[in-house]
Amino acid sequence: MPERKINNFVIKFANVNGSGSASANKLFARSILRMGVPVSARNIFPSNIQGLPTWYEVRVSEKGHLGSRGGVDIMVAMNAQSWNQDQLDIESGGYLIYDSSRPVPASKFRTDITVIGIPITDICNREFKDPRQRQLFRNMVYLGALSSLLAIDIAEVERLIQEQFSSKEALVSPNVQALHFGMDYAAEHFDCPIGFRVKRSSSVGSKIFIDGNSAAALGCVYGGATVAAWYPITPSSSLAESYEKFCKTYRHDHDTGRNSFASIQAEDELASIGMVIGASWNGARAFTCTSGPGISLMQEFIGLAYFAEIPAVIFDVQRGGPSTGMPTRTQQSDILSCAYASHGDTKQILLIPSDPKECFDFGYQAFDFAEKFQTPVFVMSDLDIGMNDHLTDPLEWNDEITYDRGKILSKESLDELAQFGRYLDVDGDGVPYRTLPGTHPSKGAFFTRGTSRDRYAKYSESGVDYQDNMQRLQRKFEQLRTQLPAAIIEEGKTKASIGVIYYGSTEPAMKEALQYLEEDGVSLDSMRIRAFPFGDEVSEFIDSYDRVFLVEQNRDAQMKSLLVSECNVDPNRITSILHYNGSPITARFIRSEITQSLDALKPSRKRKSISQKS
Amino acid sequence: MPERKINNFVIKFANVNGSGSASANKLFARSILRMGVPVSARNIFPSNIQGLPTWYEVRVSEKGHLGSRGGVDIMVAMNAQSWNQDQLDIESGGYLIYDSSRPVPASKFRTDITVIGIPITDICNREFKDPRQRQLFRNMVYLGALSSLLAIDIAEVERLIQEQFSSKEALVSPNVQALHFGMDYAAEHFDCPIGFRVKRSSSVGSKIFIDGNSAAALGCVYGGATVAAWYPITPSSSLAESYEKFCKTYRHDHDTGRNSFASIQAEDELASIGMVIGASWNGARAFTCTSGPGISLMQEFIGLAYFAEIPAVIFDVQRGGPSTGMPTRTQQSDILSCAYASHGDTKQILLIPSDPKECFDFGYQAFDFAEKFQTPVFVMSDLDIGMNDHLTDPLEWNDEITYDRGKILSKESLDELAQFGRYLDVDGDGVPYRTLPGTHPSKGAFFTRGTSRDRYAKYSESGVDYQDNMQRLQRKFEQLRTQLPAAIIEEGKTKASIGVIYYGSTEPAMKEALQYLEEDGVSLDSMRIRAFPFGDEVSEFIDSYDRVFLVEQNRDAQMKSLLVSECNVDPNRITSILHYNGSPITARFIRSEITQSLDALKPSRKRKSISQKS
Amino acid sequence: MTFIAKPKLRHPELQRNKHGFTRRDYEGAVSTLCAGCGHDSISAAIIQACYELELPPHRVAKLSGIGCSSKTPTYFLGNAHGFNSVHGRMPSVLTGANLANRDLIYLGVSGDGDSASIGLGQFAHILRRGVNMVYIVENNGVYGLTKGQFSATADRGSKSKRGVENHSASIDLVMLAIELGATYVARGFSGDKSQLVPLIKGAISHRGAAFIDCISPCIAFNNHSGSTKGFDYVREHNEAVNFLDVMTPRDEITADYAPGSVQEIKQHDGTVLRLRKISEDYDVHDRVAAMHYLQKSKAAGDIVTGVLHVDPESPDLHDTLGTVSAPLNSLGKKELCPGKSAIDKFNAARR
Amino acid sequence: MTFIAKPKLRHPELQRNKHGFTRRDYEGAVSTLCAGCGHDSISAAIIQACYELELPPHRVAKLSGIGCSSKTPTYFLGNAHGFNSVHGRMPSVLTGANLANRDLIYLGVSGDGDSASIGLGQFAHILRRGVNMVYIVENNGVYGLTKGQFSATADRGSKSKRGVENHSASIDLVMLAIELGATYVARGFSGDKSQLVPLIKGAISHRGAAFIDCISPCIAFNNHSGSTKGFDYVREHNEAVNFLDVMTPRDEITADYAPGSVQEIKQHDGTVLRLRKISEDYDVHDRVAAMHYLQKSKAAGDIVTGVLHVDPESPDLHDTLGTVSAPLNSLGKKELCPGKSAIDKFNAARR
Ligand SMILES: Cc1ncc(C[n+]2csc(CCOP(=O)(O)OP(=O)(O)O)c2C)c(N)n1
Ligand SMILES: Cc1ncc(C[n+]2csc(CCOP(=O)(O)OP(=O)(O)O)c2C)c(N)n1
Ligand code: SF4
Ligand code: SF4
Ligand SMILES: [Mg+2]
Ligand SMILES: [Mg+2]
Repeated sequence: MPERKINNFVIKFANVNGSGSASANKLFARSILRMGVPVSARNIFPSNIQGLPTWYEVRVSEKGHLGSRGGVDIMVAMNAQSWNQDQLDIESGGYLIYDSSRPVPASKFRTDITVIGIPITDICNREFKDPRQRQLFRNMVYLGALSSLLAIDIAEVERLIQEQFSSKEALVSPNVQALHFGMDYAAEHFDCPIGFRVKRSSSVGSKIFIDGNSAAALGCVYGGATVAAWYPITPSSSLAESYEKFCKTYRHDHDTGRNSFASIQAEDELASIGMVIGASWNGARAFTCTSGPGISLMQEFIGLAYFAEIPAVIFDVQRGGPSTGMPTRTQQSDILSCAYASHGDTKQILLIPSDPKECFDFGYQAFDFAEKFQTPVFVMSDLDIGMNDHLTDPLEWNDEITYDRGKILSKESLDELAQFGRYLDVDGDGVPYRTLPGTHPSKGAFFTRGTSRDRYAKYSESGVDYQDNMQRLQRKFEQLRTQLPAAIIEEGKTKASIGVIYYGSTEPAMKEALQYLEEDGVSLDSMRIRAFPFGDEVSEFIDSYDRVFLVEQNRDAQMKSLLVSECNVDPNRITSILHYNGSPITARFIRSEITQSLDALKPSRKRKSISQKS
Repeated sequence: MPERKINNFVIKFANVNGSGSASANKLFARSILRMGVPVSARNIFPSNIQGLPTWYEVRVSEKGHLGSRGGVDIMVAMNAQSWNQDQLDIESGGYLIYDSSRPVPASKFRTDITVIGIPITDICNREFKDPRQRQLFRNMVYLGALSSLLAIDIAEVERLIQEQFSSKEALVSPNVQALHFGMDYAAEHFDCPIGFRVKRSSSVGSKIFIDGNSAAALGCVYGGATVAAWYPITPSSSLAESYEKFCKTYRHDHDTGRNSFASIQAEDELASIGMVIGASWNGARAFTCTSGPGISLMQEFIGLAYFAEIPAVIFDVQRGGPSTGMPTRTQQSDILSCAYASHGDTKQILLIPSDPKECFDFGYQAFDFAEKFQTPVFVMSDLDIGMNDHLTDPLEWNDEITYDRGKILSKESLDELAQFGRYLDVDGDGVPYRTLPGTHPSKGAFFTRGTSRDRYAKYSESGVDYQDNMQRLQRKFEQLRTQLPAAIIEEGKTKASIGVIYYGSTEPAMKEALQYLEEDGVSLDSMRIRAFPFGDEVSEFIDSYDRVFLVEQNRDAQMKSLLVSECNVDPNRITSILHYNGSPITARFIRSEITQSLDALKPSRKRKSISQKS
Repeated sequence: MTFIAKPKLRHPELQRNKHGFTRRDYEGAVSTLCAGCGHDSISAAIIQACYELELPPHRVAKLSGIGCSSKTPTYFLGNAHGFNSVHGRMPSVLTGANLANRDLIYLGVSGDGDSASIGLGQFAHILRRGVNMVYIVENNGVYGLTKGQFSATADRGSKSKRGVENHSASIDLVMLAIELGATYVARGFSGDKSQLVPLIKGAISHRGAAFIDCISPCIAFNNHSGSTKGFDYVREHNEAVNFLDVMTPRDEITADYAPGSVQEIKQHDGTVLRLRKISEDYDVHDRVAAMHYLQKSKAAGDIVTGVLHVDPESPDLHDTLGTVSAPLNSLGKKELCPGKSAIDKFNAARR
Repeated sequence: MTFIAKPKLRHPELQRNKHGFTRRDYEGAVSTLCAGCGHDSISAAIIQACYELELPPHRVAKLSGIGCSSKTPTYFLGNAHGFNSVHGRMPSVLTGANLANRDLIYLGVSGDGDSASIGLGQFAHILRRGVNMVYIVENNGVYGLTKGQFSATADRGSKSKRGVENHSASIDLVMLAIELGATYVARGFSGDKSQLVPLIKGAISHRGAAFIDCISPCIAFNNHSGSTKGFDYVREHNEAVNFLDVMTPRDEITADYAPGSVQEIKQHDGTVLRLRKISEDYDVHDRVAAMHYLQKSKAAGDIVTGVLHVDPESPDLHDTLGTVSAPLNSLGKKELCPGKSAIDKFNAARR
């Protein structure tokens, strides 16, 4: 049996949503992790509550390739609706595992795959009385069967069940029972383990398994956010819900019953960003989380925050656009509408995490940036990072970290001050001083407004005052860009003349692709952009290569637009690799696009819309 | 007396807003026009209803230079609040005309200008009883005085008064009386005419004097718009109000008392664009008009219209941004937020008129484009064009013009059709066929949605369907760009190696600047962009010059961003000339910036934010 | 959800109405909602109402926002154009559509999240403008599609599935609708089709802004004890004030009732709403008294259902705008364009 | 507008209150509104109310939207922070500010365009959440700043300055406020300062969502005959239901009234609202009865003013959220950050 089938395969569970499969599938992934083998797991779900097809894809990869791979080695086909397509998706030589309770004629099966039937429904009907149990335990039965088939240590699964139901002890034993029914059936009827299998390893190390939204939410807790205002929208709701959950653990005083946080489900996105702005203006750290449609609705308020210089932290968990688009699919297509959010001349800070760990880091750092620079900060996550569990470095916190509240004048400093001017550029860095309401009986009060004003925050229609202010804002952005997380540059094995730029959730696929390309003899240096406005390293990187690829998960090469107009880069030097069908980008795709492009590309001056690849 | 003072000067009226000066000042401008001498007039008004300073600036220019010139030759200082600054604004050798009823010590006057005092209040108090008349007729008195001082034919003024009060006959004679009091006083006390003066000419020709908003509104009437939905906002309200006014003339059946239009003052901008989309979906030609803050609020709906392919016409009468910004000042700073409006991958059509005539033309053409291409169309006007009266070519309409309703299937065509697919690319141009609700009992019905779908408009979460649709949209935009109004290219007198690009209300200042530069020995070819996405001529123009200037009225060089990312142009080849203090750009500014730049500019690769001029 | 498609063959004996349509012609695609969702019953009631009224299905325009409720227009009247717009903004889209063609029947479907939270402003303004339409809120007190958060119609003190209590005052859409000027206001319950179908028929036959608040339990997230929008709770607290019969002009009016127990309201199109009173002191004409009754009942914990207010005489938006009787979308250049001669005059006046 | 700045010198005998402030310390910048604008009288009443209550001016936060009315916070309490936000969205900004620091006094000022059109949703939701604040709508029935278009509070049938009639149903903010759960609701008239000042004082002393609808004629665009928001019209139709005295804990309670003619309401902070009844059958406690009275009066063409509803016992938003008593914006890393040990545990649970 080829070594490459051990700890190296993709298994996909095809279920009906609302049928309780999610927790069983997650148990599956975690049991492999417990055996020390890296996995990545992705939920592919419909915009629906119950009855439509949903999939859970687990990639097992000893080497730690955690991007979506593409293709399926083992399909656990539990949904009649998607049966045909599911079977087609299996790579030749793969396995189909299905519920054989109802006989399926042999002609209905592909012949280039191995078919494994487990009479799951029959087993459940035989062993359980309660109809709900009969339904629910089907998932445990296939999980049991898989442990036999794939050589998963059943003890790990049992331990996980025990941990999961620690508060509902009674549920443990029937679940374990169901597990064993499946395990035993498979062991008896098939040659176990099959070709693909799991072997204990130590590749997971100290890594943790967590979704980006939870990690970002914990970042907000650690970053000292006390006010959350949000409106439900996929795929961002779980960020707010996790924040509330964590706050109930970490911010609830059990003696007094009081909370040191306030989370408000607002009436819509306009209200949620308004609340964030109000709270931040009044000195609390506040955030909202949303997705594309919410970003569109927040545009007016974001312009106010930019112009009146009010901190605000906005998590944009991107999904497929435009409009309602593909609400349960992933994309990186809000780059432009966030970077230049709102009418008039505006520019916004973007932080772009690539995994849950960075969601946590940027989660807490965003509040420092927002307060230090007195401006909105977007954390540009996406559905792939946000809603899927990823194997990621453990979250890190150092108790020396302090909150940088920026230039806020206390009562004492106001007492000493001759004259306070809200929009004076005292330090020459474009960042003015602010005061919080209620601080001082006679000094420091000012009027915040979205209209033009002078340096003392007094309403002014003078073109001179207006321009003075707009230029200070420009200075502020010019200096802050070097203080944001710098792009991460990695060099290929051999001196490369080609560079590749990418960002966000593309990282695991990109890293894997770089490795393949290296194997193909193509060495590339890479740069992962982590923030906008860009630091100097970004244009320097581009300048250093004959040819630069830019990999994005959107149709219109939005990051390229930002790069060429902000870094004065000749767009002809950048070749876009664009993936935007809503599924996470894969190493296979990147490798093949880059390979093809290197074969064919000559420097040309065609219109972007033609020269773009998809 | 130097010839250059005849039919060539700038006069500015400093008034208090709400004091009724506007109509007298407009009479002044029109009387000069009636003498055949070109004028341009600009209202500089505060965001306030009564009591604050307001100015009316009239440029008299035999040569037809109609941009703002900068500087003032004659100041009619009727406002004590702004007196000091007003006097300072007069160019050396100029004139100050003021109300001398209250004595002003000689020390308060500049010595390098000529001061002319008219005891306006005294005259009014002496001649009129009614306090309101005493107040109102002050404006007529200075108008009378000016006719003497500037040699304006009083008969023209009288005729205009007669026309204006044709329905309120009783008002004519006191107005004319007041006029004569002023005229006589000036004639008696001063050496009339003074240096600056008006001389009958024939330079006006067939031109008309009209504001862009009225012209655009008439365009909507001619273009067959039947539904208007809008929300009041400066400087766009008068567009909607003019549309209603014109419709009451042209679309009201006096016999039945019925209207063939519907204009709704919506509850906000989200509702107004929603109504436009609903009406357009249902086959009416519909529009809204707004300004920056409204554009921000409409983002979500605009994305829906782009993605679901629903026509919509949006007039953006731009004002100073960001946020509430400078609501009564002009800017071209919504370019990016319109061109890429909404989250996700989107692209929008922009039409950019440069004067009222083009507001009319693009006003009616916008409906053809919107229906032909089934997508939103923005008409990017601005406060300067929209709210000021401009001397412009007469509006033209040809009765042969028909409405291009685009690909709408009738009941008959549906009867013949085997299968209707809303998003099928039948013609290969990316533009699908649509049907209107209620057309056919059994064929052609479909579900419009903002989510992904297949070619038959059926909900689909398939990445293949999604991508197919997004690529068709891309094809649609690729082909439509050559059908929009092409950029207008004009060549300098001598073969030029330098090009200059500009758009919108910059035109008169640009044309004047080109003439001066030509006189300075600098010949430039120019291109005025009139639409986005750009036609091929735009990149061809840029390619043809060693150096290209791009003149914009915003801080962030927004059109340059569009150009470099959409035309694959090296940004280093384009030098931005940026004016953004809220006042209209002047020829003086452009000339000096270009001159300085030509002296200093070397091709360099600096960051945009540094290299930009302001 | 049943994913097996319904058989395509028509039963030969399916009855046809005057337009030649069978009941099946009023149906739509197969629902993808949760099995047992209240919303599906409302779709069925809409189908039934349109069938009974013998409407030509393609003359209906179905519009909605976003949510499980807003998905339902796909599941009825498959031959009618539908528009699933954006969250909370159906009213403006419907208003625009109505302006473009006054001759279609407009059916707006929305959810409580869609109408009472993000869409409250548009909800209010479409009613006060008197847009001729039927506006149904499928009210389950939660956000179904985003998985069970409280909506603004959740009652104060009611509990979520996870046991969290709602503290904000609840929004009563019926009270708001009457206050804001809707001219036909009713409340129904998806669990009572016999009441709901006539309420919908009455709304369709009404000219003006007709609003129906239809309590529609969410099986997945709001049907537990502690909820005040679950099937059991609503059944227990349901207090119908009247029973409606809708008689179109061609129906024969037969039944005989004791004087005073029946109120007959003639609608603009000749349809007669016959209200058999259940609660003696409820008068649907008297807006002020009706609101008072509703407030008292609400304070007492009752969920009042039935026709709650009707004013059959109010002008609709087209009346107040004075628009021509032909649909605006049917007018062409001939009717709309003032032509060259007018522009010449126009120019002349601006010299 | 008077552009001559007020003399800067303080009159030596200006009385100082317990915080050492004179009346002048409650003033703001010179108004730029039209001379005679109703809004200026409301600013004066706010100044008077804050002065009489002896509030430390800097402990007030003034928030507004966009419009002439929304400009006014510049014209009072110059030592307080102000926030002129965006059109119609003051309520969300105020809610956020209130969450950040529960210890300040929040004063939201808005217009009828700002609150009844674009801002209706936010208006509704801030009230139903019970945010502790005073929310004043300076209601003139028009859009002043954009030059006189009808607003949604313009009465049906009223005429614009140019003679155009309004056809849409008007929005009655007081009715909505009570319906939506505001716990202190009043209506005043900018032309009656003696009534307005105590209404504002009562609102400030109330804990919870206090709303005042203040009719405030627009001199420039809505003070003609045909308007129902002009000075003359309002004076003629004004029907006060009670007269309010606000007695802070240190005021001595002296006057003696006939039993039944006076209602005393103890507010959360110890302040007593003494309502001298003008209309016998008006009970501010009985929400349902109050609404009924208001509806009847409105139908009769009366503009009811006075304190219209008070519930002094309701929890405010911080109560329902159970937030700590210290302002959230005063908490630092010590109180907020779970620290390294917690994260180590957190990581361990995710392996
Ligand atoms: C602008 C925007 N915000 C949020 C969402 C996410 N969203 C989809 S449906 C929904 C709530 C729907 O609730 P409701 O209207 O009550 O419908 P139900 O599902 O309960 O029938 C939300 C918040 C969205 N689609 N668009
Ligand atoms: C988003 C947005 N739309 C429109 C405007 C223009 N605008 C400014 S004030 C105003 C109306 C204000 O009316 P109201 O609130 O009644 O205040 P008033 O001036 O009558 O006191 C409008 C529509 C704006 N500033 N922002
Ligand atoms: S989640 Fe609730 S509202 Fe949505 S379909 Fe299921 S039962 Fe219906
Ligand atoms: S326009 Fe009206 S509301 Fe505005 S300041 Fe003048 S009088 Fe007041
Ligand atoms: Mg709901
Ligand atoms: Mg107003």
